[in-house]
Formats: sequence, C-alpha cells, structure tokens
Amino acid sequence: MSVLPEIAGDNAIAVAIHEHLPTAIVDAVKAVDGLVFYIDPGQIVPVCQFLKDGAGFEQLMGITGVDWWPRAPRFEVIYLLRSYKHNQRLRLAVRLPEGQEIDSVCPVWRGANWYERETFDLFGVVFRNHPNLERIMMPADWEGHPLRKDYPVHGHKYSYRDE
Amino acid sequence: MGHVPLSWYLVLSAILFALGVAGFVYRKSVITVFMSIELMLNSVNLSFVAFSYQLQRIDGQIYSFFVMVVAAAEAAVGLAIILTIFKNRGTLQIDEVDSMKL
Amino acid sequence: MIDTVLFIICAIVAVVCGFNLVLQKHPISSALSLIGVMSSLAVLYLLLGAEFIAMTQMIVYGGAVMVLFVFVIMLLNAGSEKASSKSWFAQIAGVPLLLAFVGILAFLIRGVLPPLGTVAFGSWVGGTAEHVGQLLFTTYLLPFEIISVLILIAILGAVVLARKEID
Amino acid sequence: MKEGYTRVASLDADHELAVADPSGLEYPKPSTARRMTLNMGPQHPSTHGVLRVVLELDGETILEARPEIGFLHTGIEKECEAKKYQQVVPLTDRVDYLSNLNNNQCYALAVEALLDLEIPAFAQWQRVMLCELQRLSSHLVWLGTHALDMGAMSVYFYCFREREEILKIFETYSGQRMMTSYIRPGGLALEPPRGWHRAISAVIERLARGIDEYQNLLMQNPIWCNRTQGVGGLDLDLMIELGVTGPMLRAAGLKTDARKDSPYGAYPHFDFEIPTRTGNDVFARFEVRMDEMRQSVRIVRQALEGMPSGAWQADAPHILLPDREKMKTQMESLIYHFKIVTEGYRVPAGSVYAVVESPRGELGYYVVSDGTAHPHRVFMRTPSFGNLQSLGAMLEGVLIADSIATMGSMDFILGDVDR
Amino acid sequence: MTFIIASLIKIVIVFAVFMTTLAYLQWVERKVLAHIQSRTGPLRVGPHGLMQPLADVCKLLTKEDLLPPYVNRFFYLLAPFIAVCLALISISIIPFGPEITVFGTRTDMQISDVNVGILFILAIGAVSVYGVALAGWSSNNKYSLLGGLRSSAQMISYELPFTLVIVSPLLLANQLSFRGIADSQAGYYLGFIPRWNIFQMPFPQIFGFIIFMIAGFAETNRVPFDLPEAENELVAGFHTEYSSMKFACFFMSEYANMVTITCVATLLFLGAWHPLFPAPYSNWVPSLVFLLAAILCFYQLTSPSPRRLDRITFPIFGLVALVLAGIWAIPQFQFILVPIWWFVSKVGLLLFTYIWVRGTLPRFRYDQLMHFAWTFLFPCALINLLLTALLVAIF
Repeated sequence: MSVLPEIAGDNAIAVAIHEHLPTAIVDAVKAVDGLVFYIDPGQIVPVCQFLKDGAGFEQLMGITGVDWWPRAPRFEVIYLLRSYKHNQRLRLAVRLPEGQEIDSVCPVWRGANWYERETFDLFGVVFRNHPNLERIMMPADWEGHPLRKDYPVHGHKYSYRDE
Repeated sequence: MGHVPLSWYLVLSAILFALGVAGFVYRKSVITVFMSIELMLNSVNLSFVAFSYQLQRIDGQIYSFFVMVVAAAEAAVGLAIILTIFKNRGTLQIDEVDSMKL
Repeated sequence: MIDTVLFIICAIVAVVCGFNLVLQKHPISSALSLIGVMSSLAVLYLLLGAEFIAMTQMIVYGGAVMVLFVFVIMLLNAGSEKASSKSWFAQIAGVPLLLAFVGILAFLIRGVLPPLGTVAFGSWVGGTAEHVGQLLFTTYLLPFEIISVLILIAILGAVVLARKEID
Repeated sequence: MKEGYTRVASLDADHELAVADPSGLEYPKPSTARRMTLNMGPQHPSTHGVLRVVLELDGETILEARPEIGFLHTGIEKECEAKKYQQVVPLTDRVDYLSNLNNNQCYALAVEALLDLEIPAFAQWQRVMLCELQRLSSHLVWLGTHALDMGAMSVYFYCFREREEILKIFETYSGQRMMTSYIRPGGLALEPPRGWHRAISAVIERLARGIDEYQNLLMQNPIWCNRTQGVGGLDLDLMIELGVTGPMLRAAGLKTDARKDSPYGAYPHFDFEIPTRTGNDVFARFEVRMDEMRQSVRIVRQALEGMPSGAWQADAPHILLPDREKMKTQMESLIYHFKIVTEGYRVPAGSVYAVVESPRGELGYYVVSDGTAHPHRVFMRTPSFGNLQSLGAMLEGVLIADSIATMGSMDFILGDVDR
Repeated sequence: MTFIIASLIKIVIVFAVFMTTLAYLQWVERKVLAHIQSRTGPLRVGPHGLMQPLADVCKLLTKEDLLPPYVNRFFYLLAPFIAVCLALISISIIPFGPEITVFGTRTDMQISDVNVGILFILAIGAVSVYGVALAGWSSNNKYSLLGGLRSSAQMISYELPFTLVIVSPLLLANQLSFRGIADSQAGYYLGFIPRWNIFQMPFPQIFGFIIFMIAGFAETNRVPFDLPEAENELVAGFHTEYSSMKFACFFMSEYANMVTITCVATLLFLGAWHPLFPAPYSNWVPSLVFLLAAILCFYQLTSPSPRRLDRITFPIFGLVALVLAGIWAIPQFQFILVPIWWFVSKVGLLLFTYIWVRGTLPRFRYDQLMHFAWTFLFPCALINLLLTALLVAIF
C-alpha cells in the first residue's frame, strides 16, 4: 500500500484516485497553476477511465510529451484534462524511460487519437493499442522524431517520396 | 441531278438497319447492343418518313413518332435493367451475364 | 442541288457514324456515333418535309434517350469492351450475310417496288406540328393514349428497377 | 477514366459472405458498394489552406472521410525551444494567423505566470480590447469565407471590407496588419498610438451596424437556411470526447467559454454573455458566432468607456526592454538592454498551462521552463486541432456540398492545426 | 439571290453584334458584381475598363493551351467545340425586330424564321448537355466527372418545367414560330395595357415567366444553380482541366446561352419588341432615356469624383448618349431602331437580373436542387399549363 505524496494529501481528486487505485499516483509536483500528478505508466488507462467516469473529466484537451534528455527517465507524457461539470482542469504526467511503451487512452477518449499520433510522431513515444499509430505531422517516411532534444537541428534531409 | 431519288433514302435506311444488326450480333457490351437496337429503330423511322413523303400522307410520320416514344420508354426501362445488372454482376459483358442459359 | 448535297453529306455522316458505332470499342464512342446518326437523320427528316419529327428526333432521341445512355455509361464508368469469343457462324458468315441482306433490300427497293419519285426540298411540307397534332388527336387518339400509358408504366418500371434497395 | 473508380467489392465483411451462388458458377462478386476515392485537397478552394480530406464516395454521398493534416507543419514548437522567451512571441503569431493576438496573449499569460509578473490594469484592458477586435476580425474572415463556400459571393467582400478597418487599427498599434506580436510577456510591445480611442470607437460603431446587416442578409435567405440547418451535427458527448471546443460546443448547447470559466487578464471586469444555441448544426454555429461578434462589440465598448489609466508595461526592467530614450541616457538601462538582448531573461523552472478563449475555441499554451532563458518545451493546445478531429465523424453519410458547409462552420486554420 | 445576300449580311451583323455582346456582357457582369460588392471592378484597361474584354480575349488566346496527358483526347477536344457551336447556333432563329424594308428588300430582322422555332431551341438546348457531360467525362478527373454528371442530371430535370412552361405562350399564340408569337403580342387592352404574354388574357403568364426564368437559371448553370462548376466543391467542375481557348469556349457558351434564354423569355413573355406604351409615345421613350443618361453623365461632373479620368470620360459618355438620343429621335429611323431598342432593353433587364442574382444568392445543394425541380417547379409548370389550356379552351 503506497502512500499519497504529502503535497497532494488534501487534494480531493488525488484522494479519490488514491482510494480507487492505490498505487497509481507515484508523485505530485506543484506547478504554477496547480498540482501535477505523476501516474504509474502501467495504470494510466484505469486512472483516466476513473477520472472520466468518476471525477467528471469529460474532455481530453491534449496529450504531449516533454523530452528531458539526457536526464533519465527521458520522457514525460503530459495529459491535459478538462471537466465541464466541475469547471476544473487537471494535468497528469507519466515519466517514461526511452524505449518503454505506454497504453493508449483512445478507449477512454476517442479524441486522444490524434494527440497520441502527434506525440508518437514528434517524440517517438509508442502507444500500445492505438488504432492507427502513424505519423501525422511529418511525412510517412520521415526518419527520426523532431521534438526530441537530440534531433539534429541543422542540415538538410527531406523527401517527399510518399504522397 | 436536281433532286434525290427517294430510293436513296430507303437504301440508306437499309444500310443503317444492317449496321444495327451487325452491332447487335457482334458487340459484347449490353449497353452497345442496346444502342444497336436504337440504330435499327432509327433506320426504320427513316423509311417511315420517306414513305410518308412518297405517299404525301402524314401517317408514316405518326408511326415514327410512336416508334420514338416506344424507344424512349424502352430506353428508360432498359437502362434501369442495365444498372441493375451492373449492380449485381459488376460487369456489362453480355456473355458474362448468362445465368439464364443452361 | 442543295438538297442533293445535303443528302449526300448527311448520308455519309450517318453511315460513317453507324460503322463507328459497330467498330468502336468504348461505349461512349458508340453513343456519340449514335448521336451523330440521329442528328444526320434529323436533317434528312427536314429534307423530307417532316419538321416536327425532325425536332422531336433531336429532343427525344438526342436530348433524352441518348443523354440517358451517356449518363448511364458515365455513371457505371463502363470501360472498353473485352474481346471475347464469338460464335464461329457469326464470324464466318456474318458479314457476307449482312451484305447479302442489304443487297436484297436494295434490289427490292430499286426493282420490285413501284417506281418512286424524287425528293425536292420544300415541295411538300406535311409534317408541321399542326398537321401531326391534328392527326395525332383525331385518327390516332387511341394509340396516343395507349402509348402515354405505356410511358407511365415504363417510368414506374424504371423507378422500381433502379431503386437502391434492389435486393 | 482509367482509374476513376476504385471498385471495392464490399465494405463490410459479412456482405462478402452473403454472396452465395446456388449454381456454383463463377461470376464476379456484386459490387454494391462502388466507391470513388476523392482527394479533397491539399489544394482545394474550400479546405481553407492545405488540408487534405480523403473522401470515400458513393455517388455524391460521403461514406467515409479521413482528414489528413501536416502539410503546413512548420515545427514551431521545436523552433520555440531554440529561441529565447521574448523571441517566441513572433512565432506565436504564425500559429493561428487570424487570431495572433490571442496567441500572443496566451503565451504572455503562460510566461507571466512562470515569472509571477504583475501586469498593469491599462495593459490588461488594452489586451482585452485588442483580443476582442481580433475575435471580430477572425469571425469576419470566417463569415466571409463560409458564405463564399456556399456560393454567396458578396458577403465575402463586405466582411473583408470591415476586417480591413480592424487591421488598420492593428497597423496603427503595432506597425503590422496581421503578424502584430503586440502582446508580449510583461505588457504590450509599444505604447498605444495617439487617437486609438477615436479610431476604435468609429470602427466598432460601424461593425455593430454591419453585423446585423450580414446576419439579415443570410438568415433571411431560404437557400442559406436550407443549406445550413440540420447539417454537420454531431452528438455533444462525442464532440466533447473528440476534443472539440469553442463555438461548436456552444452551438450544441454547452455553455463554456474560457473567458468565464477560467477568467484571465481583465475579463472579470467586463460584463458579457456566452451565446449558446441548441441547434447543433451549421446554422447554430453561424448564429453563435454572430452573437459572439455582438458580445465582442459590447466588450470593446465597455473597454472604451472604462479604460483605466496607467502604464502599458509592467515594472520589470530585467524582463522588458527599456525605453529607447532611457537606453541612450541611462547606464543601467543600457546594461539591461544589453543583457536582455544577448542573454534573454531567465524564467524560474516549472510548468504552466495557460488558457485563453480564441475565436476558434480553447487555446492553451503549456510551457515548461528549466530555469534557463530558453523555454524547455512549448506545447500549443490549439483549438483547430481538436475541432478538426471531429470532421471525419461529422462527414459520414452527408453529401459533398454538406462537407463544404461543415468545414466552413468549423472555422479551422491550418496553421493552427499543424503548427 | 437577294435572299442569300440578305441572309449573309444578316449573319455577319448578328454574329458581330452577338460576339461583342458576349464579350461586353462579361464586362458588365464584372462591373455590376463589383458595385454590388462595393468594389470598382475592371478599371485599368481603357476608361472604366471598357477595353477589358479585348484584353481578356488576348489573354485567353495567348495562354498556354494545356493538354493533360491522361485525358481522352478526342472527346476532350470535341467538348468545348460542341458547347460553343450549339450555344451560337440557337441565336440564328431569334428575331430582333419586325419585318422591315431596306433598299426595297423586305426582310425579317432575324437570320431565319423557322416554323418550329421553339422546338428548334428546345432541341438545341437538349443536345447542349453533351458539351458539358463530355468535358466532365473525358477530362479523367473526378471533380470534372462529378460536375459532368451533376450537369447532365440537372439539365434533364430542368428541361421538363422549362418545356412545359414554354407551351403556355404557344397555346396563347397558337403558333410555333417566334415571329408569330411575337406578332400575337402586339396591341393593347383598353388602349394602354400591352398584350404581352405576361398580361395576356385569358390567363396572364406571370407565373409561367417566373418559372421560365428559374428554369433558365438552371439551364444555363448560373448561380444559384451553378452546381456543375461550383468552385468551392468541385474546384471548377467540368472545365477544371481546360485552359486557354478551350476554357474560353465554355465561358462563351455560358454567356451565349444566357443571352439566348433571355431573348426567348423576352419573345415568349415580354412581348418581344412591342413597346410598353402605345405607338406615338413609345417612339420617344428611347430618346428620353438616352437624354436622361446624358444629363446624369453631365450632372456627375458637378460632384468631385475620386478619379481624375472621370472628368474626361463622363462628358464623352454624355455626348455619346446625346447623339444616340438624336438618332433615335429621327422619324425615318424610328421604325427600325425603336423596336430593336425595346427588345434589347428587355433582354438587358433580364440579363441584369441574372447578374444581380449571382451577386446575392448562395448556392443550392445538389439534392435540394433536384427536389426543387421535381417537387416544386415541375408541378407548378404543369398546373400553369393546365390552367392556361383550360382557359384558352373555354374562351
């Protein structure tokens, strides 16, 4: 039985998640606009499902990544949630080492589709069970993931072979 | 040569009719076969109008008018049938639409 | 003079288009050829003094029937015909038989029929709308009514056949 | 037509199974689903940019629509990471090039939150006023192009005529008509020009009349109503799930607006309403946007009346470039100037997600700072991206012409989608 | 022999005037649209852009003539030819004025008077679908194909109300020739109500006229029925792949069809060249109108104009109008010129309506268009015809 991080102790949403999925929240950080919960990568789908059904977060505003290279774990995947019922916003984050996959939240919100594709395209984070994990911004035959910090920003390499 | 003999019209009609028959026999697409029938009807119409001129009576023209109307009705139904055939079989080749044949 | 020239031009156009109809592989070329035949026939009708029939030919055949054909060909995007096996009889005997048929007809027309007159453009205009209408609504009233019922039936049949839920 | 139609035997598997031939003879399978694949775009007059929509058609009915994006991907988010904080502002202009001030504003809010900077009231009110003018101009472009898509040609010219007046105001403010970069972290880029009050009042009075005129022009037109009513609807829950925000949700009856839900800047001081409709179709979106324009006019009027006096920049010499005159006369200012231009300013480590209501919906900037003078990550949660995601679902089973109406009513900007 | 020479002269005149009209119609359209949309329209080429049609023609002629590689070449080239030929043919049987005597030769102001004129127009209209349909099909482009299909379906659908509504004036006139129909509309009820077919007893054809105009919009593919070329859906519809002169052919045929339709409307419903007022007054109306135009031109000089060129052009236009007023006031010319003036002004008014509508209305959706044709226009035309027939039979 893990304990809720101290900083999130009096946060109603965190407590609710904790009651439902005791090991889900691994960390919490105070950002300028509120708390950010760090979720265990394996439990992101149940947490999201709970937040959508139980806590009224109807909408997924976006999914994106942050590359902390060369720090490890390298990636953070950020989930921006929105509740119209309670007029709340919530930010979830998942720390992800390079090479590790994460479950897609498409079954929870259909709108995650493009955001996950974009995160995959630009960061190379692979989402398991995604219905159509293809490049969305870059051409289909593009090599590399541009928003990674180790992506070369100089030199030319482009092709329009595909489409 | 001042005027055209009426028989020329009739011969033209015969030639067109023969061409229609040829199309009907040789073509393999349902739609072209159908068009060949129209060609035959047209050639017959020409004879009707030519005879009407010869006899100085309009009855021939009336007949050709009726032929046209029947042809129009026939075209409507025929093309609907062709559409249906194409929907069900995906082809217009006449020898591939022969399930009635034993 | 002028009607001879017109007849020869139109006859040539009609025959060439007729051949084209038979020989072209693509249905749309055939359809266009058929329209060519019909237009030249319309001119011939005018020469024969059948104004109304000539215009009806263009309106009904050119404007309605053939548009339907073209429309259906485009809609189905029917491609060119595939060459397929023809019956040996048709291949060997078809063309000679047809030639013989035309020859016999020509012989009948020239030799057996009582001598026919010549066509002078404008010498007899019996086919104005007034004349045709007069006859159509008196002598031929019954056939006219029957044929309108036929058209109605055809329309209904076409609608039923072309419905989407055909099966 | 060599490859006009891609003939697909059947859409669904069970239909193919249904083809059982009693006679056992082989003949081609029935092609009940004769589909045509139509590439709408990336070069198409009605996709408003380089959107590509792959349409699977049965006749003129759309069976399936797959929007494909990325043709305008400029890598702005990557570029931001190479820039200093103050250099990012011009990039935000280019994201949604029809509502750049809202983007500026959102980025400024994010950076100001990280810096914990207090903005003077005058600057805040000016920001609100300009953002609302921007909303008006953006909606005017939307109305014009939307009407043009439907074949109503004249509305386009009327709308662009009015928009021109607004752009002229922006020009007097910033020297730029479109890419203003006027709202910056810490305040405004320049002092508002002399006579701004008079100029804006004149424009806003003209617009107030114009809006009614255009609405009457279209709303009382039966063809327009027929084209728009009952077209392009989608279930509200599904829209929310797909990430739709802004006028499209409001047209479906959900009363949501970031200006009210999470008030920012000077918006709490203003009295305005959130227009909603329940029609959930192209027509309802049209009405909502027209009403929004009226509300914007109302806000601008309030701003003109109650504009507080004060500084147009925060008192933060280490962040904001000093006055040109001061720089030439005061040593301290010169040092600040040198430091800001060469090094930029450091922003405390942390992250923030700032939200504004752009004309297209909720615009959010997620900025992560690692304590240096360059942003570590700038993620733009753009409304068009989320809205466009619902296009495929909206277009199923409608006619091609409806797809044009629907796309017009979504009001997406491809720069906003692809970033 | 005189017949042939007279015919040739007429053909030359009609062709020249018709082509110029087509070119300038496009200038007028651009100007009118521009003023509806608070713009100025063409201004650069010549005063008030008056040389614009010439520039357009030069431009279209000198543009590169593209032949896309995947088209069906024969039909691709044939289609614009069909379109423009058929569009130009129909003008040959339109009469522009009454029978006149020039240099001792009695002749019609018309290239040829066909007994079955109306049927001829209908026949040409029926066949002119092929230009559009073939263009759409042969371009091997999906947008073009959709445009072509739309247009053939639309033309067939609108052909019906169009034809039905034409029959009613024929019933009133008991004629099929345009000249006969025009002549049957001469004269006045009670001395001042013209016997135009829209006022004709026993059943005024005002509804017929409206239906005719609506169907005419559809037949000519104009807004709000311009679905075959709806540029926002189908890029440019059937002529997407056409450039240069071939595009110009389609363009020209559209305008030629417009002119033909308005001419037919004038002949069938608006009393052809018969004036609105009885004879002695009507002869002076043209002069009065030109005089008014001249006064307006000179009056414009009093207000400062934003354009410097107006100071020169307005007096010139005023002078031209004055000269025209003078010409129309010469009694020896009036018997030719006044009927033409009335005919042209009616046609011009209808053409202006076309342009006006284009500047105002949005476009229909395809199914709405079909629905409109079959469930509204067609029954209306049918009822109109039945009522007319009934009343003609009774009285």
